[in-house]
Amino acid sequence: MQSDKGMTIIVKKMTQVLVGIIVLFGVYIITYGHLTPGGGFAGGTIIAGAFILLVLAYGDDIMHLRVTKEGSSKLENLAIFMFLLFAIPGLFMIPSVFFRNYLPLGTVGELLSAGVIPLFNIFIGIEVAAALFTIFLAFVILKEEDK
Amino acid sequence: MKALIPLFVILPLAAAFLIPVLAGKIKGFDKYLASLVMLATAFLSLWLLFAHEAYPIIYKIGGWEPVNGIPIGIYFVADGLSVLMLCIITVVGFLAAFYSISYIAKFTGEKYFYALFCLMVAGMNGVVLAGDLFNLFVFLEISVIASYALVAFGIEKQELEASFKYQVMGGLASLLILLGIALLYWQTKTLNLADIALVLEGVGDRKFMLFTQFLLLAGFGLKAALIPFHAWLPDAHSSAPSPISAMLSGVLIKAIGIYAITRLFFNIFILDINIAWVVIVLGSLSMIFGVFLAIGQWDLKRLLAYHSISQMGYVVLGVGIGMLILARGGDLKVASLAIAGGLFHLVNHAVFKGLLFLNAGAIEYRTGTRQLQEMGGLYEKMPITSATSLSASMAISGIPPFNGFFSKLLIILAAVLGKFYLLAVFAVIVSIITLASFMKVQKYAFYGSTLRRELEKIKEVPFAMSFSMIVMALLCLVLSLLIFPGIREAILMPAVDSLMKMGNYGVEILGY
Amino acid sequence: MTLFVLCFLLFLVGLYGVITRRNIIKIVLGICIMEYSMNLFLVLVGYVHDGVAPIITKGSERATFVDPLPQAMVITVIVIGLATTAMLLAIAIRLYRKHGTFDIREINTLKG
Amino acid sequence: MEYIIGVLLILMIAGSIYTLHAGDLLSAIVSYGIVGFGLVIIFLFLKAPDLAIVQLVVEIITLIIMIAVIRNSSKEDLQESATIKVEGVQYVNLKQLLYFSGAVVLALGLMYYFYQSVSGLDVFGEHEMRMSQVYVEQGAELTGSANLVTGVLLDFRAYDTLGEATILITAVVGILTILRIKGRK
Repeated sequence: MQSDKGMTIIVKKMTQVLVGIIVLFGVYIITYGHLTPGGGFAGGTIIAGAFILLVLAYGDDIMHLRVTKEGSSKLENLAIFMFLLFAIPGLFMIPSVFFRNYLPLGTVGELLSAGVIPLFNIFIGIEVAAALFTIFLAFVILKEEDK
Repeated sequence: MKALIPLFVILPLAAAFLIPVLAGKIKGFDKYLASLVMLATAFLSLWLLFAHEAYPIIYKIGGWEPVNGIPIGIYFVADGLSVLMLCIITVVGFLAAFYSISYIAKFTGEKYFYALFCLMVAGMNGVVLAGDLFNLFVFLEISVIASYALVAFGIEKQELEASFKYQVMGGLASLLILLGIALLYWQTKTLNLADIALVLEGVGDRKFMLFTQFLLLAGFGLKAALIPFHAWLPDAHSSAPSPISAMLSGVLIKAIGIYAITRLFFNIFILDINIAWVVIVLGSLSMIFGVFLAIGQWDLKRLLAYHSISQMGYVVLGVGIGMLILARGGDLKVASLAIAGGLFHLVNHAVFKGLLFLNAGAIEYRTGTRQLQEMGGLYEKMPITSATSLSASMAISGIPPFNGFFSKLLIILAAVLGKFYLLAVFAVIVSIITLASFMKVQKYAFYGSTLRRELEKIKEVPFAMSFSMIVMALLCLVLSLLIFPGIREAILMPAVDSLMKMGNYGVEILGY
Repeated sequence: MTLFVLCFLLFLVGLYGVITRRNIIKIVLGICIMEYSMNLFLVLVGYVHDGVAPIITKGSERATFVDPLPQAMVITVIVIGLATTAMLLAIAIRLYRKHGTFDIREINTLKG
Repeated sequence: MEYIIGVLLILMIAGSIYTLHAGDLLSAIVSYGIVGFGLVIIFLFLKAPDLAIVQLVVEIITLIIMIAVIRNSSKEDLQESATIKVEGVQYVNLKQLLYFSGAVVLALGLMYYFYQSVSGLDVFGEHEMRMSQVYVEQGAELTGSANLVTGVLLDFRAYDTLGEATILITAVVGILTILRIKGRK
């Protein structure tokens, strides 16, 4: 699997080990966003960092990069649309209120608590991860095009 | 009716999120969805304007009731001024979106254009409806970042450089506004605009208020391109695609610059005489220098951009005179006349400046040039464009049947009644120079020398563009009806009253 | 009060950088430094002496908390800073493609 | 604790002055990164762990993008340096010195005016809350989230966060339009 693209073999081996852990840490930061410090923004950025590490370490041909850019741009728009969709149900309830927290709040400190907030956290996390990854890919593709 | 207020932000946002995803699948999806959403919000805002509920309409997002008198959630506040601004944003927005259906066909990346367009309109709607200071800043950032990218839409050398200059100046302005917000939070410990107004009444610290007001005036003045901060406007507005420069000149600098200045300085801060003088000086300087800079221009869109600065000077002058009279506790009738003149001119300028930029776009669409010398005798081949451009030119230079005359009349009348004779003389002189400048435009572009050889084969612009231009030209005429008391009371006066009631904006909203 | 004045000094250093530097990347760095000083200013405003981080754990039900509102504002301002910086860098790299230099003097083709 | 933050802040100011005067762009970006990490440490001192994480990670991503921009472009900076070499002898460039001292004087004046107008406000640390009094006392019960900052971000002011995420979307769509290959057909 020794291709000339990307960095040296040592970096590739380290990336294989680290990427899984980084993504896991990012998912932890997102899902426990309402219990421990962190949340959608921090976790999303960490996951984006993991994907960027993959692209940097292994490098990729331009066609594949373009496809992933389109895919992540669409994923990002869908994630933010879902975030908006979860804010709208409040409108249809009797005292129609935008951004109402309509799910049960549960007990403070447990994982399944704080109503809609964990869902918002997850969608914000996906959206931030896809957004930053798309930005990074846009820069890399522009650089690749000149070669 | 109150439940529909969030739709002003939800509809454009939902459209903006869906366009990049579904644009490839359904042909023409992005074009027609953008115009449809703009039309829907336009109907909504006109219904809100004519339904004429008791202003201000307060919508508590998230349903958070105030806890022992202190508001904890974010509020939508729709009073006379914000509904009037909403109508301008959505109506001019719909006409620009409809215009760009065929105009943007010459550019690549159409789906990005419509997504950014919807985001810009959503941002402006959010700013105008915001009842929370930090929320106003966030939605201001959305519309400004969208306009950065739209200015650089053609990726030519000039457009990139103009967008870079616009982004650096805009970034500085946003940071100044943010510093103002941080200082206000430090003083009043709250972000709700009405709550800030109430807490600031008790604060006697004049030195702090002056420092914060200068910061915010500098930040929002830079967004409204008043004279010392106007350097970015001619480059940005001339290198943007025409429907976007129509939106920028017609609506963006008003919804973000002038609306924020009037909302903060009339309703939130205690009116201060030297701040009012600064506003008047900024307004008259913009008015005078804008038109002198515009005379020497030969690039049509740069000429129109400089005229935007001078016409914005009129609006700021009218509002500034009203502010000074109120600060000095003078005759309320003259103050309301001045503010009515300022806001009326704001509405008119949105329409006729938008129309002028659309005409420039039509000429560029057919002849491919923006230089006045290279045009000539276009009225044979492009009758609709020349007719609408003639009406817009007459409107901007204030010739009676058109709306520009009446609003300038109100401002000059208020200046005379308020004993600012010098300002009234300046206003008249600038209006005459504007007339001269637009005579030059008409002569060179439409009625001048005979049609050049290679322009023989051009024909009128497609339906989408000519329809928007015709509707705007009709608006130029219809809006002059606003001068009559009957109609004026219904539309313009709620906006003027929302500014005139100054301090008790907070009392009305929080109800104590 | 010295911390606030120092933070304002950092703001002025960024402003000095944006106004005087001729290299586009340095102008972008100047704006980012001003963003940093604004983030710091907001958090300094919200600090309470011997306050605890605004997270309710078993021990800290009744502790005096630091103000969570400026912290929520700063998260928003950090992401706004990221968005504006990324846009500025995109324009910078395109300008470099067209002009071959980051120097603002060569790029100033527009008059007025 | 206030002194530690003061020292860190002075180091950050020194770092940012070096950033603006560095000869090589890469060292400018690296020293900008150091200023950012200094900010992360100050956030931890000011009891803002949420911000420390977000600032740290966003800082790293910004550095990656900046270095991606710098890597295949000019590294040197054509700025007039403060000293001119005339036949090998260092003379101080008077015009540059004039600008610099003018800037310092203006900065001192602005800071004095800032200090004057802000001296009446709450001192660092004595911050009696008004709007966030409710967030702190009833935040957990009303929103159910233990992390009050997330509670404020996603429930009390969730509309702000919608605006926030839209800003990131606008930036991404803006960058995709700016970085596309051809503008006009």
